[in-house]
Amino acid sequence: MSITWYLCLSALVFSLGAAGVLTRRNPLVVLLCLELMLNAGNLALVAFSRMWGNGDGQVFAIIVMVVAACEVAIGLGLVVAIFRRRLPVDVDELRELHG
Amino acid sequence: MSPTTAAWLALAFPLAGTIINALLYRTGRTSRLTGYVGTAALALSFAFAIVAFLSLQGRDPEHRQIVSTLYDYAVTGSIDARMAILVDPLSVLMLLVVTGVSMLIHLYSVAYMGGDRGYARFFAYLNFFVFSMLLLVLASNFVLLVIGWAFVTAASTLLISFWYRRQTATRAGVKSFVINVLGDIGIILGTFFILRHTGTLDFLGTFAQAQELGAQHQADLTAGLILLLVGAFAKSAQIPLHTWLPDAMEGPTPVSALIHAATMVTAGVYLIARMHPLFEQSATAANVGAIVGVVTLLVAATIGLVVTDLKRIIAYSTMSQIGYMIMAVSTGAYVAGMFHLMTHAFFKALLFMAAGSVISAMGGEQNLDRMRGFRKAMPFTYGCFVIGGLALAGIPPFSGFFSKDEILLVQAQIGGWHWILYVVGYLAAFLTAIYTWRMIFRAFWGEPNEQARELEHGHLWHAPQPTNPATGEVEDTDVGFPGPEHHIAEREGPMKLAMGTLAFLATIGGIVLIPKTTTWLDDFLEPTFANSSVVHHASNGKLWLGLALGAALGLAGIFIAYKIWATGDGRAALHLRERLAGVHRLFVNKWYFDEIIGWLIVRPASWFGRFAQQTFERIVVNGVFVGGSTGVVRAGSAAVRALQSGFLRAYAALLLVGAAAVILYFLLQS
Amino acid sequence: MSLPLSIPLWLPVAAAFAGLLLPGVATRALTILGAALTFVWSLWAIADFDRAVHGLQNVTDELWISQLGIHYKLGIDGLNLFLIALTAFLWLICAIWAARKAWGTGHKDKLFFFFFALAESAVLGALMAQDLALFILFFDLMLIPFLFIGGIWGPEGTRVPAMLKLFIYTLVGSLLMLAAAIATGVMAADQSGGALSFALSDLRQNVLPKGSQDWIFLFFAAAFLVKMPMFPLHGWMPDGYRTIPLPALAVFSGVLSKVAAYGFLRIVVSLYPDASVHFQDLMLILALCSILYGSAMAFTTTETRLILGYSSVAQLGFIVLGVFALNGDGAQGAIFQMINHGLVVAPAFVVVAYLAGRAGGSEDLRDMGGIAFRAPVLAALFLIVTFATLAMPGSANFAGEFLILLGAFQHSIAIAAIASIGVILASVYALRFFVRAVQNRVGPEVASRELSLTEGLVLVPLVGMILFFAVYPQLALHRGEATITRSVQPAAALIDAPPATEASAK
Amino acid sequence: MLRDIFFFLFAIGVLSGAMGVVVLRNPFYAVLSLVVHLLSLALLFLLLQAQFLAAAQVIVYAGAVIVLYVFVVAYVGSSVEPIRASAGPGLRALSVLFATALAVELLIAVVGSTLAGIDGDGEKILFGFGTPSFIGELLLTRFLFPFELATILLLMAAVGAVVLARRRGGIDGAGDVLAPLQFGLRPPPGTGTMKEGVGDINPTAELSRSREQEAPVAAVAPRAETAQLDPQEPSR
Amino acid sequence: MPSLLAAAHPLTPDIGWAGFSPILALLAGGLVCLLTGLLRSRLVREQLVPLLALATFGAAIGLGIWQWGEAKDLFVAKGSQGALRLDDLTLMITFIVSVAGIGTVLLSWRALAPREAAHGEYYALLLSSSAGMVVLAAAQNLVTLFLGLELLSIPLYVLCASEMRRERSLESGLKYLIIGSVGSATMLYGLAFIYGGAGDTDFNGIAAALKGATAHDALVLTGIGLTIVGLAFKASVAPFHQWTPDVYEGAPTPITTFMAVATKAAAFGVLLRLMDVALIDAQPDWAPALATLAAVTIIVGNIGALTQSSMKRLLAWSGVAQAGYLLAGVIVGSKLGVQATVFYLAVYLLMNLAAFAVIVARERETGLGDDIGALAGIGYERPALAWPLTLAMLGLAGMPATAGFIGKFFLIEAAVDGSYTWLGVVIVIGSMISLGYYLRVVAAMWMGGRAATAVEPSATATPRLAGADPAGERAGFEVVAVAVLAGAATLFFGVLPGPLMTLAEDAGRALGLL
Repeated sequence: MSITWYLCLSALVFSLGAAGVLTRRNPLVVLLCLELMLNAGNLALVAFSRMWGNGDGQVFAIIVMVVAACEVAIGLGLVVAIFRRRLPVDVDELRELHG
Repeated sequence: MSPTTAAWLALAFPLAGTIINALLYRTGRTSRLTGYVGTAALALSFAFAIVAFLSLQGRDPEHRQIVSTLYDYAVTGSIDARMAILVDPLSVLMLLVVTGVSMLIHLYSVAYMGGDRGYARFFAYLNFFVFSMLLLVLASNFVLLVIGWAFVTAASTLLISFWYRRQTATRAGVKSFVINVLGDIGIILGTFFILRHTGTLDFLGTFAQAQELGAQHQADLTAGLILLLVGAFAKSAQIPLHTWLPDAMEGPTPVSALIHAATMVTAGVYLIARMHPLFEQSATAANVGAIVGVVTLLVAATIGLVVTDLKRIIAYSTMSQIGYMIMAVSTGAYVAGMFHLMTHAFFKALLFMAAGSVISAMGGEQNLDRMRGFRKAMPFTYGCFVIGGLALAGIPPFSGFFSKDEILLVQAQIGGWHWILYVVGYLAAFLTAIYTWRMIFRAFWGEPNEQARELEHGHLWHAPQPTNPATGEVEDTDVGFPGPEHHIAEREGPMKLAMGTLAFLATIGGIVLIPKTTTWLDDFLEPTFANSSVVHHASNGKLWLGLALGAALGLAGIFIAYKIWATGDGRAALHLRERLAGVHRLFVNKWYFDEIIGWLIVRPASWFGRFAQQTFERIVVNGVFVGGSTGVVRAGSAAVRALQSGFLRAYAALLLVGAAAVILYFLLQS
Repeated sequence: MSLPLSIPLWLPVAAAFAGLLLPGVATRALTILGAALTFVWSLWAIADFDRAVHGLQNVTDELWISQLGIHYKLGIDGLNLFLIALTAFLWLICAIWAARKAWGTGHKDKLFFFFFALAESAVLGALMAQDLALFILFFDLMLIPFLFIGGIWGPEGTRVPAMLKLFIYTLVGSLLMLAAAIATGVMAADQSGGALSFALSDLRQNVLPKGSQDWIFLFFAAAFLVKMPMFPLHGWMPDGYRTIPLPALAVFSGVLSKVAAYGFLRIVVSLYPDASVHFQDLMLILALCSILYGSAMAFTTTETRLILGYSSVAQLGFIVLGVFALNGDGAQGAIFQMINHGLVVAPAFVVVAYLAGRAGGSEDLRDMGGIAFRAPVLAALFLIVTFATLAMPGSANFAGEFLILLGAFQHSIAIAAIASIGVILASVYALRFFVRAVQNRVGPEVASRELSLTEGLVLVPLVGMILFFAVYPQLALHRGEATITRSVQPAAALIDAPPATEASAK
Repeated sequence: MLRDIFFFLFAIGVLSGAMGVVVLRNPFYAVLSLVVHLLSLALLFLLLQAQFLAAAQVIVYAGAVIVLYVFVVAYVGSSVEPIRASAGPGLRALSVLFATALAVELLIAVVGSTLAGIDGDGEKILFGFGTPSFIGELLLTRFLFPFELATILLLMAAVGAVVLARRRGGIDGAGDVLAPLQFGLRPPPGTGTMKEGVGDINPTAELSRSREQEAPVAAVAPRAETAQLDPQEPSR
Repeated sequence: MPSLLAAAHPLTPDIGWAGFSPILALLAGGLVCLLTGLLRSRLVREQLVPLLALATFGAAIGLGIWQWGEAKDLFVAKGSQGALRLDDLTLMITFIVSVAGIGTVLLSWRALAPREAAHGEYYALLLSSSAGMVVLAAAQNLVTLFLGLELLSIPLYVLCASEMRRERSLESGLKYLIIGSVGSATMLYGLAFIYGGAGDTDFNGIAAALKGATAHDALVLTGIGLTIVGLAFKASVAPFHQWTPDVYEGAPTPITTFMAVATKAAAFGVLLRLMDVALIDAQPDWAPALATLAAVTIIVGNIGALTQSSMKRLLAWSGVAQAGYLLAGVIVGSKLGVQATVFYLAVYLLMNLAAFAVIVARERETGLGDDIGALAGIGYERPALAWPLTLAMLGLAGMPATAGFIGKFFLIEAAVDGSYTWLGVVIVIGSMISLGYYLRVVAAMWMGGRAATAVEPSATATPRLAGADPAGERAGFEVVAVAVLAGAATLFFGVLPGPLMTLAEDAGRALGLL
């Protein structure tokens, strides 16, 4: 199976994640979609790592996982804080700031 | 004393008078101090003019053209304008005429303006005018000439709108100024045409190259001279730039006498005479001058026949007479032109002074229709008027007789189409006699009117409420007007003295150049016109024919006037008016020049102003340039803000669209 | 031996700044003192000016920002000598004028004088600068104080939009000029292979290729034409003129617009001769439009400030005409006319202020009239100003206009002829102003008062200066001749001898 | 050959998991769908010789992170996203279009690439590629700094999460009036009780009901700010 | 002992502690603050912790000065370039970030946000974010770059939301997080592609690999594109700028200050290093794209700012526009460009610090928040605030005699020098538009009628907990000091830019460009 296939798969996942961010209104789900985008990146990294036969990509992917975890932590923290403030948990309702 | 020193001093005194009078503006209403200061300045100036004359006479004929430079005025690049005067017979003649006549008019004004609240101002202006006129006359280069030219315009404007609370006066002032600025432009542009090839602004330097100029740059020379003529026409009220002169009669009568009759308006004549070396190189330009002159003299005479404002009649007459002079100097009859200039200064100033006296007696009223029978009430004035009238009508042996015939004689001499000028000149002379005497008969003959009767009983008539004769508007008496205090020659020594002197001069002025008898003027001016290529030798036959014709036509004119107005109560004129209604309308409306100029120039200009103010400024300058650009920016701003909707997902969408666009670009690059 | 130029340059603002820190009326006194010392210096500079030296004199040249190639280079030559003196003179007089009024309380009052003096230093800097970047810096800087002056002390309500309009509009041009200037410096350095330098003397060594010159020229023209202002880029002018207080407006109109015209000669024509020749006709036509349009507007408006404003548009049209005649006569006339117009328009604004003071505060022509009788001295002084404004022969303005028209005439007879219509129109609006302001019937609210002594203190020196130059214009013409002629020389040479390529192309 | 089959199998898992995340309305299901995605991805990693990564993926992601998600979903309430078009641009179709365009572009980039190794199965690799020791050595040598920095990042994320999710605000200013603690009483709604967690109580509905009675008690009325800020709200 | 250790572990990378010290100081300072914040004493928490943070920033600057002029790779392991690069560019960014940090600490001193978030945590996050910025600027490895970016962002997400009782603060945090994560993910994807193309994550390796045809490979270029998008996002380049106004407005003002200047500096630091070192051979490909983005950014930023009445929003839009100006320095890929960018970043820091300090002061003094109305009439009431803000606005508009003029001059010069004259023209067009809003602020201060303090604070003040900072107080000494110092520096460097210019020159030389 050539690397191209992996990359194509990764591209599809990335786009799916992007579509999710654009269409979903629940911040939790938006965060999930962001995970998808990061995972697409991971897949590409690992595929390239395999392609070049060096470990940089894999290490990069590990770091990305860490980052993803951090983003999730903060994101969920925010969601909780928003929920606590009794604000709607909906990205479309949060538009006090505009213009 | 050298002639130039004397000329500088003659120039300096009026200026000193101006300054002193300006500083004396606070002198009381009854003080005639400033009047005498002004007159004294002119007297001194006249004295030095005589000194200059004598001193010049004392020199060799070859050395009678002297330039004296005070300092560099603007010597840079391709111009060399110096503060320098040219003293030669021509300028000295003008110096004498101007200072002499001015002195008398100053004297006249001392009394005539006695009641005016702007007395000091008047004399300051008047002195300034003389200074300017002398500057014009003495200028040794084009720049100084233009400066003097413009200064007299300014002085004239100030004096026309002397009673500046009258809107008619200020309007007339502006009109005269603007038309004369047009003349200035003409001279400036004309100068450029000449300067372009000569490389100097100096008169003598230019004249020295006149031959080459005519030979090599005929077109430029002609263009330049015609532009100079525009200046001359504007200043000398020649058609079509004459319309300011009748309006200028808004000024006090001494002003009309000095500026608009005797001196300033003849500047155009002087200019052409001064430029004769150039005009002789360009027949076209000279012909233009001659034709305009002749047209003016006829048209002005016809208008003079029908106008009823006393001063305006004299003003049109002035135009007409200057037409003679312009015609003369344009056809090479320099001496004749200058001769007529001089005699005209005498008799026309006299006429204006006399008219001023009558107007005073009328309480400021200038309408001829209202005047009647002042003969007994104002014998001195009447006498002066008659002398002036005889001179103007060209009755021998009064001065006008000789000078006018001299001009027309030259036309006959040249022959060809100049015969037309000759004929028209005599026709106009005939008309001149008619309208001049129409004035005299109507104002002085017949049953005395209310004002005249009152004067006969020993006191001057005053209007219960002074009004502006032109509009009927009630006067604003603050700044003075021919107002509560009028002064007539019969009661004022200075006026009498001035008028008497002028009457004398008007009578005997012709003595300087009587055909076959005296050639004083010819001899005197000889050095200036020495290089003139145009030399006229009149045959005896033409000479006598002309003299006889002139006298006959003058007398005929007077006779007709007598028949109609002195004995016939003007009914014949009314009859004629009905018969020739169209012609009369044309004359009364001054050949519609004001209207034509209004249509051609004033209206488009004011339309353009209104268009700019109301439309262009708003729509283009503020609309397109300011509003347009800010509008675009504002619209953009609104769009950007609309995009900034606050919806997170929209932001993400734009981000991805941007990303997609960037990728697309890079894909295309690969 | 002469004073470093930096001293007179910074003296005004330094003095005013010291005044800002001191209590009480010190600001006024120090501002006037600073302006006075600068003026005295400028007189001495005129006396000291060596006509034999053709280049710059009294040069200060230091590398200011070496990385950007910007020099702190100042110098005097015939081009700017009298403009500097004019600036110093007008500022001194207007500072005295301003000192007669209260400009608010406490800090606010002092601020006025600070801004006023800052403007003087900036203008002097723009005139003295011999480095392109430095020129632009000062050119933009000089507008800032006026933004504040108009914005703070203008009429309530309209002042902010008006000043913003003025500022932005004029800076639009300036900023384009900035880009063009930088391009000039960089391209010149590329061409010569040498170090980057914005010093004008260095830039002059490398004439840019024709194509680059063209757009650079247009950008510079945009800056200068707006600042002057020239038709049709004068949209900011009416609002701006209505807003800026008169003492500041007098110097604004008298000097700032001249700096732009001066920029044409100092920079554009000498650095971009090819483009100047290329766009000569465009500029001349714009100049003609300005003359005619400005005059037409001036004789139809009744706002006295705007009469002067539009007359300035027309006058600046003449100046541009002189500059772009691209010959010595025109350029010299232009420079001389800059001085004259400054000397004329400043007293005109003084007169406007005095007239408005007598017409119940109204600056509208319709509310004026008839004061000449009770205020003859004022009227007489105004008359002199009027005659100078309309460039009556005998005034220095005439000498300037004569040279300009002569320059234009040498280029094209038609253009000179059309331009001369402007002279006629000038007489119309100037006289109309005079007649309606001091003659005719007395206006409804008018209280005629003679010029007071303190009022005279401001107006008389200005009129005196007009008369002086009327009698002896040679003073300025003589000193400027060599440098001014040289500044247009490259362009003039191009006109006289068209490039061979063009000739062969035909 | 076998690898190809596995690839397609796992790829289907990855895609369907991803699709599920994007499409499923209930956040809880979306989370579960993500698990499928992540596990499939881990298997793909195995195919790519990234054993350690695969393991980490399963443990860190499918384990820890997902648990976190589940907790929060449970806490916030797994309300089904409303069907109605959102108040926003609501251009769902447009979003899909954008995403499709993006996908097409990326695919073109991948397919159009002429890189040497991209069409192969990859370089020959040494034994031990992708093993923990291989990764570990890299992390301690070449990537020592990123490795260390990651710890800081995690620490800061933890701190941040604490700051955000902490029950009480950090304010201890003197001027504040704190709401009296309500021992033994029903905790205020929306504060994450178990009842809410399992969905017995709809906190949003609860909120609106309890707002009136709470307002005088709480130091600050919720959402009061909007009401009070409005007058000064700059006109936009 | 170190020698022994090194001998024992030949693979241990050469860390280069001296060069690492500024970053280390920031990281360690963050931990110290975090731990100190756990102490109970209020005095310690509210006074000592900020002091510690100040000391940390001070130490970072001090260490940076110590290391000035050095150029070395850090964490060099066998066969790799090293994760970080310490050179004058890094240090310049360190200075900028640290000065911004000091300003932020001072502005936060009596603000609400640290109290809400707890002081220890607040300053620890601030310091670690600063460390992330320096790492980002120093990164010469894709992994380090990504981590630096995240270390920068994640604390900022929290800090933005730190005034949790304010809905807008939370909203800004969430928006920043989500959009930021999209940006991060996009960039990650791009980095992955670059790695895929080059087979290496070190910048040198990438530069070496991307020669010839590889540089034009679709995959690589797509990677570059996606990376540009990610970095452009951080630098608020249009059309990836939309978070900026919302987040700036919603975040606590001191944090906005920090984001406005420090984030931008870091983002441009990495842009310079990545584009002008690693991807320099692809410059003909990416430069036009970036130039187009820059032009769009300048226009969009400026017209977006035009009608704003919130000062923070206005400055956010202005920041967008300024990012466009700054891009010019990156695009040309020359030494001059780097210098111009660095110089402008420093100048931008000063101007924005002054502006935000005044906003903070007025937020506390009036009840109007960051509305432009809060500035009305302060010209006469509070000249110490009005002058700095005036100078800042004039400087941002590029008026002469302020450092902004020199900075803009420098940028345009760089653009023209790099044959991007048209971009220089766009910069000036943008500046023209920008006058429309900068001057409005100046007008509000000096040319309005009534002073804002006339508004009765109690009547309209935002409730203390719900709104921003407590209103009606006289702003603290430190806020005014920040404003005055930054304003004075704006003026000073406008007249005598020499010192700053020298720094920028050294920094520009660091990348080894022509």
